[in-house]
Amino acid sequence: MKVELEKSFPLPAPAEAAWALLQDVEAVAGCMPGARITERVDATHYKGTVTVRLGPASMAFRGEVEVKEVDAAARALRLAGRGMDSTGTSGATMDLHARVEAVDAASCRLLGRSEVSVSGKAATFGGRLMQGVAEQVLQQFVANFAQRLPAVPDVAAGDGAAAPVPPPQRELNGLALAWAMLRDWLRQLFGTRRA
Amino acid sequence: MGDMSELQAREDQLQGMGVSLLRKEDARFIRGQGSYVDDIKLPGMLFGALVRSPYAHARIKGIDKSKALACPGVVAVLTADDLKPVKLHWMPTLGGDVQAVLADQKVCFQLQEVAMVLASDRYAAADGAALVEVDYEELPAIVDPKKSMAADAPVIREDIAEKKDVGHGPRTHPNHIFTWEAGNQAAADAAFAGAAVTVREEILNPRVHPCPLETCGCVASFSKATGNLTVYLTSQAPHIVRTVLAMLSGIPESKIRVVGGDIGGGFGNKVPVYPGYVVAIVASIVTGVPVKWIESRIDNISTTGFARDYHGIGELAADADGRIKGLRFTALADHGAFNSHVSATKFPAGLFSICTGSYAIPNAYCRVDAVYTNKAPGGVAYRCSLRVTEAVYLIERMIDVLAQKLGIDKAEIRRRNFVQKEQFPYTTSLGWTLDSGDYVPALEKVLKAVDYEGLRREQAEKRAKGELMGIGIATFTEIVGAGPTKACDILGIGLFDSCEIRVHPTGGVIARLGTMSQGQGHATTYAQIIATELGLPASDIVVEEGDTDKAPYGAGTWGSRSTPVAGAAAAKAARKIKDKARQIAAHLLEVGEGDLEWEVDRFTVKGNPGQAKTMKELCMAAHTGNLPEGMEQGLNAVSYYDPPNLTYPFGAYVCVVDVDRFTGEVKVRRFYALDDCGTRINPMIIEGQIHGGLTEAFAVALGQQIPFDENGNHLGNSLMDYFLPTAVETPRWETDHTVTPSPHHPLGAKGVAESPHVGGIPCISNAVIDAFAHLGVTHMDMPHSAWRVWQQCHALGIDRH
Amino acid sequence: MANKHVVSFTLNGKEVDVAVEPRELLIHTLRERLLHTGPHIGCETSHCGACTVDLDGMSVKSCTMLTVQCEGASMVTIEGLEQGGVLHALQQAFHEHHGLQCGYCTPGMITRAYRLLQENPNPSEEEIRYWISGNLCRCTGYQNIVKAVQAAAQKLAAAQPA
Amino acid sequence: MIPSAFEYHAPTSLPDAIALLGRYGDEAKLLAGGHSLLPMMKLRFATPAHLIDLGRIPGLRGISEAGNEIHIGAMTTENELVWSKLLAQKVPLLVEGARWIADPQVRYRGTVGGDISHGDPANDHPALMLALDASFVLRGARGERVVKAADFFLGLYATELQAGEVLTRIQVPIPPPGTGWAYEKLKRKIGDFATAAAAVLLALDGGRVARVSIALTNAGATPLKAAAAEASLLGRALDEAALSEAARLAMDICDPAADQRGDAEYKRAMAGEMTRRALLKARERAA
Repeated sequence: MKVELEKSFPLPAPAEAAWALLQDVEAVAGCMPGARITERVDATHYKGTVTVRLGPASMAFRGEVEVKEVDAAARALRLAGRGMDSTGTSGATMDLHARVEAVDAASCRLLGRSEVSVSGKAATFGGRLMQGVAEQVLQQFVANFAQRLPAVPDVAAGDGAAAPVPPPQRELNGLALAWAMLRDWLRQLFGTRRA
Repeated sequence: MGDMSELQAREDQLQGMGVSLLRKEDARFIRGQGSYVDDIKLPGMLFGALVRSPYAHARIKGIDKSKALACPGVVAVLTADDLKPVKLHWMPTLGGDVQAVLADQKVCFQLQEVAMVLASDRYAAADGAALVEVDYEELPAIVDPKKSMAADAPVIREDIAEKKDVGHGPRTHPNHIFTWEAGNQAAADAAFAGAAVTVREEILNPRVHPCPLETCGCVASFSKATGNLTVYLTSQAPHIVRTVLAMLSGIPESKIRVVGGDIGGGFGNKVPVYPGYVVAIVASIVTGVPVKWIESRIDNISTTGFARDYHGIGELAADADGRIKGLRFTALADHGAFNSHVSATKFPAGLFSICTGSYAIPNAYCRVDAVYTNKAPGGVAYRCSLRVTEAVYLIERMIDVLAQKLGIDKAEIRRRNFVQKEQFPYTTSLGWTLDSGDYVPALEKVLKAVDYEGLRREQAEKRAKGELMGIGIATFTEIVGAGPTKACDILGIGLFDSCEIRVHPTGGVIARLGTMSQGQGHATTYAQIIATELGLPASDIVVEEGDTDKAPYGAGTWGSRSTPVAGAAAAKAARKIKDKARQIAAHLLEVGEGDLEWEVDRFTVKGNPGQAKTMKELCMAAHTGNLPEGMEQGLNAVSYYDPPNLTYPFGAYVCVVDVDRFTGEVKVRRFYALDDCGTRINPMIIEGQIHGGLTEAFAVALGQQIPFDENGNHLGNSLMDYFLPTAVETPRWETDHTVTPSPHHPLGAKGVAESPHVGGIPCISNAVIDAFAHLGVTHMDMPHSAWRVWQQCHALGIDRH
Repeated sequence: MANKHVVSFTLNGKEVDVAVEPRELLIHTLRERLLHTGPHIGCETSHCGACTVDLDGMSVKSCTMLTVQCEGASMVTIEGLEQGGVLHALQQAFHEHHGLQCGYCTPGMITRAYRLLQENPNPSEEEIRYWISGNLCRCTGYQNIVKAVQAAAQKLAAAQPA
Repeated sequence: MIPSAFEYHAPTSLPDAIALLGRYGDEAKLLAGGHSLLPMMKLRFATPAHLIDLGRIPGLRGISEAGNEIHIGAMTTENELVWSKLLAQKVPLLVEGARWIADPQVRYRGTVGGDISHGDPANDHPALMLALDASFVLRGARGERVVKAADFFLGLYATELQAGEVLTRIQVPIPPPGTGWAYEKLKRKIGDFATAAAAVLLALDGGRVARVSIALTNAGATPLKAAAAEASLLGRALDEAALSEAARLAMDICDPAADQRGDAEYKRAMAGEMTRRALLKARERAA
């Protein structure tokens, strides 16, 4: 069961600042709803957990994240993650391409392309929910990411020096979903989404 | 005539063959006192829960049991490494392959068995199973059998990658299992070359599951003191299972006892030997206490005994009048990750070559290529003899396709091609000798009953109004009752069956057979056979099956073989007893045996009916000293019956459907089923079997399918998605019959329970497709769910208002 | 395990107490603690109805019910339908009309029909099919089950003092 | 299919239940009929540490008339809706809807409140309540608030119900006499969720649509109110053109998730078809 998403979001910050934050894997993970880095294996390998909540249901995935590529010139990076849920009945992999594109001195765009695929119970019973969930995860990721931007101390912090593990972000939960969904829903009402 | 009515009274008292005797087995079931495997509770019994793979194809890099072992109530965790020392991590399959009992270094299908957690109860076992940590490295999976033999296809079975042959001839690819063919290809090709008309269609029998209401399971109990192993398990073939267990474990077969108990439906799902059974048995041997393993519904649909997954191509060649001159059927068979489908050794594609059906087809050729995929193993016969549904579906669909191409009525084209009554026994161009049949009257009776002409007129009117109404016909011939040992064996064991009868002094009878009822009513049907043969009332005849310590060896109940094979054995054993009784009667009446004649329940002296010995009297006499010179006491006999041929029941079905072109919903308005299973032993039970078989046909034709995504993930393996119709969806069935006895069966009986499934599926499909015939549609694949049928309507643009 | 609750209810007229974990499902309590193995487990997702029991006048799927929810309840299972050695009209009718084959769905089916006939003593075929649609049968195709329920309804009606 | 362990609480008053919710927060789940939650727990998708059973709280069950509204206790079961004479008379749409929920056994246990607060767009009551313009009474530590169905469903399993709040009552305005109604539901079999379903209330005036309400089940992340379709019908006769336009506008707002019931295209088409059929049936029933 595979879901591919390609989205781009405006960010109220200079491209360099966004790019710096983007390279801080702990911080980036911190922006993932319900995700946190638990261990830094080396400069490009990390261990972490992701908890996805959907109404009464929740799944906790444990796994590894690898920084596949960092292209400073293009302000692009590629992250790959794989994990297994706490009951050993579902697996998940994620392949994320992210790029920061300058708009003007004070703002930029974050372009993300992600491919999430799940196996096992999550695919069998959660399959029909995946698209929706993935979109919400991404939207909330960006919201958190934007939130964090002003808080970036300085570009140096992003160069891979052992940054303190950030506090776990609030999980993807009903309320957060609600806002995003409400947005989609309104958009639907105005009929702008029909291709 | 008083004498006649007195004879009739005696006849009635026997409740023998031909009577709709109420079932003996009901008494416990209606009280909730059946004894199914999960009802069994033994002292100190542990419960086993299987840890299964979330991936369809992956390497196992490590298994960490520590957390599970720390879980309260957990006693042990078994993995392939624990089974290796006793060489039980792999097991032979009934298809000539081997199958991993617990995944050995890699998993080849989703939910494959990886470990078993043993705990004090099922709750602790479930907790433990959730705590076993398995490190997987996911591998690319093959789900589509058409991609299985691609040059760059990943090798699914590394364990046999080098093997040139896995029991059924040369392999051409690591994912290739076998290629099997029958008939004369050159002759068939020639018939096509010279034919006035030819038709070709790709026809899928999708992967489905028999899904009996009771899942599979077992309780294994090994006594370290005696070395005896007792296994209560859900098996349609307990004796075969005992033999497999002996081969596997090295325990003498005499020390293994397999007990079938009551089985909550089988339909083919309970023929194979499953990893869960074997691990539970090993666990009991290791721990010395009883171990219970019960499969969940999701695991049942996902991992045990699927059926079909036959990707067929049908071709017919005919003259301008629609007389078939040639047939070419091929199929790509998806056997999943292990070839564990149940087949007679010489027939890896089962009885697929019955695909010439009820028709006289001079030239035919068929071929089946079987491949491995990353899907569950199985390929069982779902309420049919192996691959007969696939074969009959092909021919019954293709003859409709031919009729459409030629513009000949679908009943008429069948009339033109039927094997005629006087041609029986008829040997088909694919080598089967049809024992008996009388197809024309059967079809005409059905067409008259449903007013076929009237239906076609109504259909024409509806079409004129843009409404979709379909009329489906199926005139099928089945092949059941495997089977002659010269042709059929499993693991070298011939497919005979057996019956042992003991008659007690007061006329009570106990009969034990090698078959295994799963709801077919054997205790009643066999008793009726013996009652008629012995002249003793069915009410005093007890039938036992399924306990290998008690019953004589038999191949079990599947492929409608119970009445054709074990039923014959019962008659044969009874006749041996009757012959001895005749000698005793002659001795007591001081006449020659030739002076006696049989009259319902007694031997009378010809010309002097007053002089007689009833069977009841002879039962007592057989236990006295007053016997013919040199005769031993007792009235016991055992018979092992090796049928000279299979039996070929047939039927004529008509189905009428209305299709909602806006939603795609199909409503079966009427279904009329005429079955001919030869001599009818218990009409009530036969009708019940036909209702059930038709309902399973309805489920397969309109909704059943096991769907996967491209990575081999199950997409519908619970009863939320897997279609088991309720009383609301299920149509009302009309049944009818003709009687054309089998010439070679001692009672003239054939099998029946599978005909309605085998014949019902193409009949319903034919009806659905017939609803679109006037729009040029020649075929639509099953299942005809609303969604799929709507797609057809949408493509034709007839779903618009 | 710790955290056990003592639950009391009446089962086929008898008072019973069981000490169970909160998560214990009613079907397991009935089958494994109270040895009432009439109700069966068929699907575990509340689709098949093999586990149907009668609880406070409702047909419920005991695989989707916690035993702790049953405090003070009054329960009837298939084992409770035979009274004083006399089969319930439904049990008799299922036998006489061949309304069962493998017998696995039978206890749930009969227990469900038992409640149906108390709510609607004279159901039509349509009503029977609709109101037993929470019980799956793989063997009979329902036709004889419907017959059996209708026959039992008539028998029960006839038994009522006019 | 065994749930993981949890603590069980059976409060006998609403305040106690709310207090427990407050105490255990995220760790707690409310148990009503259990036919949505228990299967999720048996699959171990839901693993609450605390289960708060609402079954022992008096006053959460029952159907009554209050002025121009029908009040339904959140713990009222589906079969109670099916059998309610009052509903049959005042809000027959709910009876028709409840009749096609799940199966008889599930309807004995399944509650209207559970069906609504689960936030699953595949459930039937959300769309039914949307069509009826019902309101939900939510009770929390800070007291009671009333939320319109139109404002309640926010997304997939996401509702306005805040942590610590309990849905206690549903308030359904009684449609004026003569209002036609219909719930048209396409499903694969008894016990299944809708492939698509449409709930319609319809009032005619001289053969023209005076008032109409259309809501769709399982056609998106939430139940959908087909506002544009409704608007298109006002003042018009229900002729083929009107029906087609309404169906098309209803389809426009659908964003169904593909599953074994069908792909998005089919489900969207069925939402249109169910809308059309519900409108026609409602017309037959309108005075």
